[in-house]
Amino acid sequence: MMGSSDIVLEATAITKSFPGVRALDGVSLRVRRGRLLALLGENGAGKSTLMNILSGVFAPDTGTIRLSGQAVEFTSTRAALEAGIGIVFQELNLIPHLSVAENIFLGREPRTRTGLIDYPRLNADAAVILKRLDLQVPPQTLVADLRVGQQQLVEIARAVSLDVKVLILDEPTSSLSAHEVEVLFGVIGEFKRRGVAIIYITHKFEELGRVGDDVTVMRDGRVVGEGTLAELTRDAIVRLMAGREQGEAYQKHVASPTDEILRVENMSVRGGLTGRKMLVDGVSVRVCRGEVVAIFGLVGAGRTELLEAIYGLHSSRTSGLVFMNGRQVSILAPVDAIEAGLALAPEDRKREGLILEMSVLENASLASLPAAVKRGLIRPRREAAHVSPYLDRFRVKTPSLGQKIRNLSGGNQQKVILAKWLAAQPKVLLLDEPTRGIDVNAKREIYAFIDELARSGLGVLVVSSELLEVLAIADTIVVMCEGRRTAEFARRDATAEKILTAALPDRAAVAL
Amino acid sequence: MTEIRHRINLRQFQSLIALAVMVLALSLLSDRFLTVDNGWNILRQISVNLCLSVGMTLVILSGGIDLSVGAILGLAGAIAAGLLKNGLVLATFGARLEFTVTGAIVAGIVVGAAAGSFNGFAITRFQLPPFVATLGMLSIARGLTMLWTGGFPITGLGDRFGFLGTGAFLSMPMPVWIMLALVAVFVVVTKRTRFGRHIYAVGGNERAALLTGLRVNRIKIAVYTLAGALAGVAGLIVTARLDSAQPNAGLGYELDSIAAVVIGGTSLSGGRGSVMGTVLGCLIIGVLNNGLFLLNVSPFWQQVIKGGVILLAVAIDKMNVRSRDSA
Amino acid sequence: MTEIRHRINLRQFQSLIALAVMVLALSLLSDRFLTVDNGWNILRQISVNLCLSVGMTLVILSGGIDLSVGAILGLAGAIAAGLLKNGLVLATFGARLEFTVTGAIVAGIVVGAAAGSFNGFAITRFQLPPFVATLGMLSIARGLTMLWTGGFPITGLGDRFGFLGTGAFLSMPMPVWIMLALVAVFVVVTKRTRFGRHIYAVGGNERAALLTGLRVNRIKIAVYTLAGALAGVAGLIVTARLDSAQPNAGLGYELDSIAAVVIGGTSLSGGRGSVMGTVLGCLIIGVLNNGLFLLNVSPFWQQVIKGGVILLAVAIDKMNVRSRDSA
Amino acid sequence: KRADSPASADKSGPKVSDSRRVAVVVSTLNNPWFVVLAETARDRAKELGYDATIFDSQNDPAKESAHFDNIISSGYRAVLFNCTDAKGSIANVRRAKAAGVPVFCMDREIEANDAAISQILSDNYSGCVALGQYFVEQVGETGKYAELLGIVADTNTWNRSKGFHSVVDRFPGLKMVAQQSAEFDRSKALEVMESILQANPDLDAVFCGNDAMAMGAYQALLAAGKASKVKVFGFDGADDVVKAVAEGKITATVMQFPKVMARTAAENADKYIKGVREFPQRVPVAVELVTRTNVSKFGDYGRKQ
Ligand SMILES: Nc1ncnc2c1ncn2[C@@H]1O[C@H](COP(=O)(O)OP(=O)(O)OP(=O)(O)O)[C@@H](O)[C@H]1O
Ligand SMILES: Nc1ncnc2c1ncn2[C@@H]1O[C@H](COP(=O)(O)OP(=O)(O)OP(=O)(O)O)[C@@H](O)[C@H]1O
Ligand SMILES: [Mg+2]
Ligand SMILES: [Mg+2]
Repeated sequence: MMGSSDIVLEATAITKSFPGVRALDGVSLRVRRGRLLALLGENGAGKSTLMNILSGVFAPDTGTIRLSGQAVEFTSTRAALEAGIGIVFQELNLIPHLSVAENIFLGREPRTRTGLIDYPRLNADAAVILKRLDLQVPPQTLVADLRVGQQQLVEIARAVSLDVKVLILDEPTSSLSAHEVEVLFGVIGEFKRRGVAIIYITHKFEELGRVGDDVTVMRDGRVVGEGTLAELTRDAIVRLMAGREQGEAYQKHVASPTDEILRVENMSVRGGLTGRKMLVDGVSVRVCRGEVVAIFGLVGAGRTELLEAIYGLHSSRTSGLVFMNGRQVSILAPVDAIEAGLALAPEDRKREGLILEMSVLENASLASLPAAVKRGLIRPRREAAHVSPYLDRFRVKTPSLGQKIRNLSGGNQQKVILAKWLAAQPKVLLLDEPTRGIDVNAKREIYAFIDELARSGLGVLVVSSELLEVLAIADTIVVMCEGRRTAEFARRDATAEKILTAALPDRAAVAL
Repeated sequence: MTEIRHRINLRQFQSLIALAVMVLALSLLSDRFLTVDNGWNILRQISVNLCLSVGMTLVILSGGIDLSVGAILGLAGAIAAGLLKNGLVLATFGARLEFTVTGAIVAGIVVGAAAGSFNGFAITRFQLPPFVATLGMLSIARGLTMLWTGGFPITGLGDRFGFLGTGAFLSMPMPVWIMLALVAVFVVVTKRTRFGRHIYAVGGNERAALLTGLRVNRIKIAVYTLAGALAGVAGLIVTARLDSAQPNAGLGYELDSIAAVVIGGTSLSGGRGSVMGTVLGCLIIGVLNNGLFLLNVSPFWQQVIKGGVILLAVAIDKMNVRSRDSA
Repeated sequence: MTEIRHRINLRQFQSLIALAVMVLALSLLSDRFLTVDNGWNILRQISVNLCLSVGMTLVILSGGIDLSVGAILGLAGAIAAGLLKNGLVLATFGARLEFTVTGAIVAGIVVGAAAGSFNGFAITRFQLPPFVATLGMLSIARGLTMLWTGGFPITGLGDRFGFLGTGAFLSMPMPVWIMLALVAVFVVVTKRTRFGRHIYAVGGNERAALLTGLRVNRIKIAVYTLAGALAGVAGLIVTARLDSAQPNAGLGYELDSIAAVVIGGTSLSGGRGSVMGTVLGCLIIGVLNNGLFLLNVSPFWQQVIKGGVILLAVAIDKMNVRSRDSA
Repeated sequence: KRADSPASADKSGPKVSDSRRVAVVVSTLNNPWFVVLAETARDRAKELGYDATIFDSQNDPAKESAHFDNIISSGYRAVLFNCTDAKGSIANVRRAKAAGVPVFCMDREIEANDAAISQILSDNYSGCVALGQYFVEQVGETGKYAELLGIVADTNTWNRSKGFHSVVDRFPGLKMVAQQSAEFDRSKALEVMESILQANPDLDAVFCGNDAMAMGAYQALLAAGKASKVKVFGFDGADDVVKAVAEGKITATVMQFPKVMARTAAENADKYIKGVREFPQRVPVAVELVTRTNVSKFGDYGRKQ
């Protein structure tokens, strides 16, 4: 063990309550110079809340924070930042209509002698950082025009540009591709060498081996285990997180699907600024009853666009045919898709999936309200009775059904969206990155659930950027690259190498 | 779960307290204030604004805004009055269509609904920002009213039509009946029907609503149409009360109505608020106006005081919410 | 990247096209339209609205709204005129403070800024929704104007003060100079200074701005203060032009100003838009008003046409954007 | 240097134009009385062979100012003018004069003698003096009354109020228990009156600054069952009020003669264009008290033919 002089940041006995929830209950945490502390825990364990307190977003109800031995009380993130604590939040915090460069240096823009912003320098400085992160967009691009993954990199770029003693990364890789994660780890390594302490929250253990040093595990607002990464095995961590013996390892039921439900033929989506670029280029996919089809690809491969096109979101610039149960259907808007038996759980849940002002119950029942209606009126008890089984099945962690969904942890929000769709009893589920930001146990639950759904006769079309996930859940794997379908594997033929080769564009293959 | 219920009620409770404080203060300052008669006065006086504001609540909940309600009020009133008085001359047939009172009332509401649905179409099909679309409609409806009336009031509409504004049933004034009925209907609609839930969803996150399969455009058109129809009803009440359709009726009412909605706690960014809140907002404004007149405050000071009280009422409200949130 | 730049420029280009079409149509319809004189007329006529609208643009960009600009315009004009004419009687000292023209001008702007910063405080410290806070201020400022003037205009302010409204320098009218100077300053402020970019940030995503360490409250207070000060400038121009401070000057200007901003493409939800867009918005409205007069359109029809043209202009604008998006 | 309209001001002397265009600039069209004024002026000018257009200033001197700019730069021959403000409009008239466009005021005066060619005026003040006298006659020398003011920022509001009070205030037994603004608006008047009645159920009379408010006040009294007890006084001579006076609903109003004023202004403009230069600066058009006894002589915004 190291001496206490190494401790940069120390939080002691922090408690924090929200109406109806005790999010943190006497949590203590120590972070050391030049080391990466991995903070692990199930969805809703209180990780983000703790980070919010360390970075000055909330004041703790009780407890103290010491920075380099000095007691500190932050009244704002600005104060925390000035003291040397930087954070990349779990949720994106960008200004959509400012440029990438402006977002990175927001509040710290370089100025010329006349007091105006020095744009050449701003853009040049940003370009340097973007290069370090291998994010290939011009610094002048508006953030609104970036995809989620790219936006997340911009957030990281902002943190990278800071001069901090402690850097907090709350699930920074949830929408990054493998290559981007690689780059990020390079940057983290650099930070560690410079003596910066890092707190790193993730649900992907696989990543930790490369960069992690220490581990703290939280459950239900308490710390339930600490140690170095070397001491703790993956199984031990998962046990600590769940507070129970780990369930059965996920075992996929092997399907031999025959009945086709959904067939997409030659789907193309025009797009880009000129409208000439093909975001999706002649992709065909087939999903059978009881089958899980996964679409794998690197970020920007056009998978989201494909799902959205099937769902009728881009009808004006889409060409291609959709068949349900062998009959062609015309899908011009999501309503048509839903009527045909499709359901889409989108990638960006805050922006596209949730009505943040509504309660958990209202969000969950939105797609299946008729079931709660009797003689023209919504009956609250019916409504609750209708959606509760689905929420319970996902073990959504919420103090009550009336809680605003805004106040749920990210993972739990995702579960509510899934519950919403299952309550609507679709025939084919389209899932775009369904386990982004979801903890291991919940992830396993979702896998098991996908499997169960498939067994009960649904077709599932999943988009995922996680190779292991794809290999675990899919019966059929379709690989996309730059808008085109490049390969298809049956489950037993698929290997990681084959899939990756198909997913990489030629030039990237050279770079790797 | 029960705790949540609790909190929501408390939230409205705050506006109620602001209202209660005002009522208390006024009762102490004027012995005329707390009388049955004056109660009816206040209710009658807020009835028009409340009609408009119920529709405005729907629009604002859905994430929009409607600047044309005052102008539609004027147009609907003028057309109903004109049809009742002069009928409709069908030049091509050389005939004149006579209108009964019921016919004129229906016509007024239909005109309002039509103007409203025009708003809805402009907003959904042509993607105009609601502010611009309804501002255009404001101008158009005002112009049409002037053209229809030639700038002169249409008066002498008869007792049967006047009953709508000045009559009483079971000793409750008709405008109050209409207002209470509308409030009751729209409280249920917003809280207990799919359509109501969908309005909140569209206002809360339009994209998510779309992805969940809501017919966002239809919902919006319906909301603006309802707001127009309610403005039509308000126009009928105003006209009936005055026994006269004034060409400039409803001038500036859009701001009064938005104010009532916002003071009632509905968020201008949509998805948050309630019809009951709007009722409280209208009552706060109505009681304040009535009180200032009862106390015979000079018209110059009235404006200053009114502004100050509104700021104060909402500020106290907010402070309570904040302190509870962080408690 | 060039593609994106491209798009931004194209976006403004659209409003420009709408404007150009209007100018072309009017030149064909009236030989009086495209004259130097008439050009100055239009510019002078939009100067007041543009002053207000530049401030309004800042407010709307920051995610707020300001309903009080018209009332502040009236108050600032009245106070400047009153001080210039009668000085300030300091009762306690038994003295009277005389004001020079410059002194009165400064006083007018300071009054505007003070009222604006009061708005800012109400919005940040007391968390009032901007709509409510500035609505309260509207009422208060109107009342104060009445109290200050007693309901009577203050006239006979002299040529030196009048120069601000009616004078010319290098054969360009003073109001046009002031307007151009303000536009130039605020284009630079919004595009090239930290403060300006931070306004966009606050309006685009307030929470993100706060978490990134921007002093959101300060920025908001500054924005409302500027809007108030600009309303003060507008009040001085109006007063100087009429050689008279009217107690009801600026009535209803808030809607005109918001309309110009929105027609100019600035989003009411904040974070998106530009001062140059607002200039175009003001020009579109100004040219339209001017054109309708030149064409002898009857006032009743004017309203209908004006509403229709605004709908059309923005709809065409939108359609172009959409078709390019989906092409 | 004063050069408001640079190009035209540089040319010395008035622009000579052969157009036949005449402008009618009216303070507001939101009140039928002004619609009558404006439309009569326009129609008379048309009869005289001109091309006449109505401009609506919407009670805003700044909008009025914009109208004048447009009128001056597009070569109108004359302006028939109903100003928004006695003082605030002077600058506009002077500007027109400098550019050689003659201005003829109707109904409302501007407080300058050297700007307009002539002013055909309705005397609000003395009309209300007469009304005040009749008020005392009818109500008696003791009693309680309320006053409904027009738009408080409007000069005519105060001219009327002052004329009225110059008489009534001499009788200490007449007590004004409420003075409120109903903004010249019928429906506001109805509401304000309801509240005033609440505070003062024993009211004897109400004086209203215009006829729209008188009708609104009457409506409130009717609803409260006090129409026969409380005497209502208006001002303007609007058609429905003249009728109401005949029916005994409203005690009295003051007839202003918008049509007479409008026609005279149009005719004067015609004469001016034809070369006549001698006009009296102010031509008062007498206003007349309309009561139940003489009401049969009035109608249609003037005296019956
Ligand atoms: N603002 C809030 N109001 C009410 N409850 C909240 C609020 N923020 C968080 N919570 C609750 O606090 C608990 C902890 O949430 P937190 O976001 O810290 O979890 P987390 O460990 O980060 O989960 P995840 O891995 O899903 O991000 C949850 O039960 C959540 O519902
Ligand atoms: N709104 C947009 N405007 C312009 N281009 C876009 C937009 N959205 C996506 N694109 C482009 O379309 C292509 C496909 O994007 P898409 O989001 O479908 O990829 P993806 O495979 O789902 O990646 P991710 O894992 O990030 O979701 C990318 O090249 C992206 O740059
Ligand atoms: Mg979290
Ligand atoms: Mg995607």
